[in-house]
Amino acid sequence: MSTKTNIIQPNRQLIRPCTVVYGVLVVLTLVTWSIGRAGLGGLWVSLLVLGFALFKAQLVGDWFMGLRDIRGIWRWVVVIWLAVPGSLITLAFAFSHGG
Amino acid sequence: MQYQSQAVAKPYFIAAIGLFVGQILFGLILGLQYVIGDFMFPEIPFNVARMVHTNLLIVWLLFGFMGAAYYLVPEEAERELFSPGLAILMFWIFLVAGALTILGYLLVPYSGLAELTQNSVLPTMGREFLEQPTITKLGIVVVALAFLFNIGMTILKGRKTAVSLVLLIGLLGLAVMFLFSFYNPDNLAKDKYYWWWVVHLWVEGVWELILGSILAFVLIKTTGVDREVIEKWLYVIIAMTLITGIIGTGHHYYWIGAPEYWQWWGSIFSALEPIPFFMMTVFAFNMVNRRRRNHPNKAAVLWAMGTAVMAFLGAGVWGFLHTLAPINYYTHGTQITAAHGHMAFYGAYVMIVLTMISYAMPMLRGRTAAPSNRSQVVEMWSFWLMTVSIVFITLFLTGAGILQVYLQRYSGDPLPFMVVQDKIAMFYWMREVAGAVFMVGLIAYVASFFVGSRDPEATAVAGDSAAA
Amino acid sequence: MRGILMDTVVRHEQARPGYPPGDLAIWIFILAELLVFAIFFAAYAFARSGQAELFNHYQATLNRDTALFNTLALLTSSYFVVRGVVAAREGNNALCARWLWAAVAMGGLFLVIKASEYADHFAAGVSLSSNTFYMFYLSLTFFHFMHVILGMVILAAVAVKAGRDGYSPDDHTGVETGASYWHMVDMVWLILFPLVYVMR
Amino acid sequence: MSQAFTKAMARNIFYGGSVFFILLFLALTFDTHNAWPQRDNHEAITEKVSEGKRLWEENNCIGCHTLLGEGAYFAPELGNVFKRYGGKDGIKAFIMSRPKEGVPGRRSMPQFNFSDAELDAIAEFLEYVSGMNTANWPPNIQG
Repeated sequence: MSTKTNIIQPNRQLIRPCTVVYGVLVVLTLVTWSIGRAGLGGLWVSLLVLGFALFKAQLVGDWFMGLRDIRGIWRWVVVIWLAVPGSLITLAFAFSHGG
Repeated sequence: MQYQSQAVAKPYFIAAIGLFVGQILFGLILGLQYVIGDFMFPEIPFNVARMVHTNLLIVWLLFGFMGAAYYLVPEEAERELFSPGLAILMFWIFLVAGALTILGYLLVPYSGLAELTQNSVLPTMGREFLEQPTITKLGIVVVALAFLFNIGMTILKGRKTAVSLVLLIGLLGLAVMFLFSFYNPDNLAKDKYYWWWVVHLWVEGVWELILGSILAFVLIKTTGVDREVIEKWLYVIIAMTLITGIIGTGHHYYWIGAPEYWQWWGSIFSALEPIPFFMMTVFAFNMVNRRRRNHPNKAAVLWAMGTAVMAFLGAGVWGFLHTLAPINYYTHGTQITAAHGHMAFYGAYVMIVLTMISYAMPMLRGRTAAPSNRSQVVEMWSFWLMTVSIVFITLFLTGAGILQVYLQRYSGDPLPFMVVQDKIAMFYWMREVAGAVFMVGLIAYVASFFVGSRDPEATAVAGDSAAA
Repeated sequence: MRGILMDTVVRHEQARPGYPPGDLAIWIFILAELLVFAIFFAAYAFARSGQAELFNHYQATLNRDTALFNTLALLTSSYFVVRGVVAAREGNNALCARWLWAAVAMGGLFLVIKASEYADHFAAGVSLSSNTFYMFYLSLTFFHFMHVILGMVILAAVAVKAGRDGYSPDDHTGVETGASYWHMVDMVWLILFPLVYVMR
Repeated sequence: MSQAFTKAMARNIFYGGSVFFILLFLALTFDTHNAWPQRDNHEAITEKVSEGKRLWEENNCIGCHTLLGEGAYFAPELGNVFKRYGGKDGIKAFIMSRPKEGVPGRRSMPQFNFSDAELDAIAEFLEYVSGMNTANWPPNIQG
């Protein structure tokens, strides 16, 4: 046990990538919340918020789930999934704001 | 046959086939009544013939499931059945109770039957598919409990495999959900809501577990693929079945007084119900392609493949066609529903029972693995005749349904029901012809048990892997 | 056991794995769940486009602040789970268990906050049948709410096993399986939160 | 890192997923019970209506007709027949008028020889059904 602890010791001194990702996720969440609090609306604001959301979900897939280390179809599974609700929601919002 | 007690499956299978013939006979009568309205009236009115048609279906499928369980559970548990005597006793009780009920339908006016069986004590009669007198329903519960006890004890005392456990869960669910048939409140909204707990949670829930485990059993036996692989897929498929199917019950709650969010919940989940059926098709074909041996009973493998394909078409595709609430608003309670019902019941449940009978019957009749070549040829003819006919029945009813929806529900000047029925009579005639061909197929099926029964057993085709 | 630096180098040299972390069976389940949520999200968006006024009006009645705290709770719990997986990968079961229990606690916080929100709604007489917006709001969040509970059960089971020293650097698929499911629950909320609470 | 697809995990998903969705279904059923009083027209369920429902069942009407779209598709939908026939009298008159031996070559409802009180009970049952909130189904009066 003690040798293992020694081995990973150097890593402890750096900021882990996942901690950075966590920070980004928190910041984007606060931005999204602020937009809601300011009562901003409309097509472009909504799409911006949606973009943040998709980006955040992508970060979770890549760094938390660890899909960026995978090759083949499973590497893209979250990306492909996000494209479906992402594009449909965009379409529906464009539809409601345009018409 | 590895265990003596598996032999109790034989009478169950024979009874199933006999009642199947009766079911199709009444199907032909019904089909004719659709076009010649007074056919056999007033001796056998439509409602009586329909009751016989649907109740025979349920009873013979139950006979088939029980026979399948009695055949496969000893082999899976690697021990003799807990009590073969109890199995035979229950066979006769169920057969006599079933026969008396059917005779009651045919010989006594339904209201007289209700009076005779004291329906007023605990009124449960007169609801679709649950027309049986209350006393018959109680009998079904007793038979089911004795059956479950017998099967359950065998599994408990023997080897526990995924196949037998899933089968047991399915059969247990079948018995438990049937208890809701005793709940019949005056409030029609509640009556219908819980009626579906029997009907939907049977055919789109626990019966699919039974279907999956029988299919898995036959595939293990006929393909020689590793049990571990097949059981893994069995779990995934039935997991998907229940994940989609339980909330999928909501597709029946759109227009019967239940709150309107069921239109969303029901549409979303039932739209996914084809997925487990599709997985089943992929799974079955995969296993056959990866087979380690060529089983000499080619007819059984054909039935198994047919089940996987037709269940997907009938339950999956034809179910999806009218499951979304905005579409169902127009198609609900039309011939579209009838089209789906015919192909789904045939593809999923008729075919799985015939698969099991086809696989098990040679052993039950003292052969080692397969019927003779001649017998298999006739059986495969019957497969194609029945399957192609049911496809045509489904297509004709779908055509009738589309026209009915348009004329009666969608066009600017909607016509009354009976006027529309006259206009779509052509489709009913074609359906009746397809039904007659189905009957020919069924006769061929029965004949396959007698043709070439003295011939030597079929063997796997030469040049196949040696493992056979 | 090589040094971590060596390990990193080796990993880049090796072909990357072709399957996601955890048991493949859980990924089939995750895909099914994601599909359901995707349809639900699209259904919300399209139902909204027909009744934008109504949706905007009732969206304003929701408490965006509690939703913020809930998002932070889930993000934090997901982060804890990542740390738990790292600990398991390094063979430190005790640390893994501590991270996972912390994640479960964050999930619990989410449930408490969400339940108090529901209590307010029910006190105000809001139900699934109130209107289309509330129908979607309650359906989506409650469906997700139940996923949080299921995810917590899975994480707790993994944490218990880790507490019994049940994983090793060579065999910790169970931890990755639970982690993948939990991240899915988090990820779905990341879309749900802006869609239902913010976008108008 | 192993990429196994294990039977144990597949089994856990089956059990876990089933329990999850059973609980969800029960939760929705619970809510349905709360929502029914506003929709199911239960105020109209009198003793007469109950008797009518029993007669409906004990004569197997569902064997030919649909009621709210469920049943057999041989004869017209009856969930809205009260509205289509413009009241109880139309329904009663039709049931009474059926010839005992049927109509040559055509579908015909059997003659059930109901008493007047029974006819009334059936008609009241159908009136109660027509008052249920069925989300505007059927699409038009033809059912």
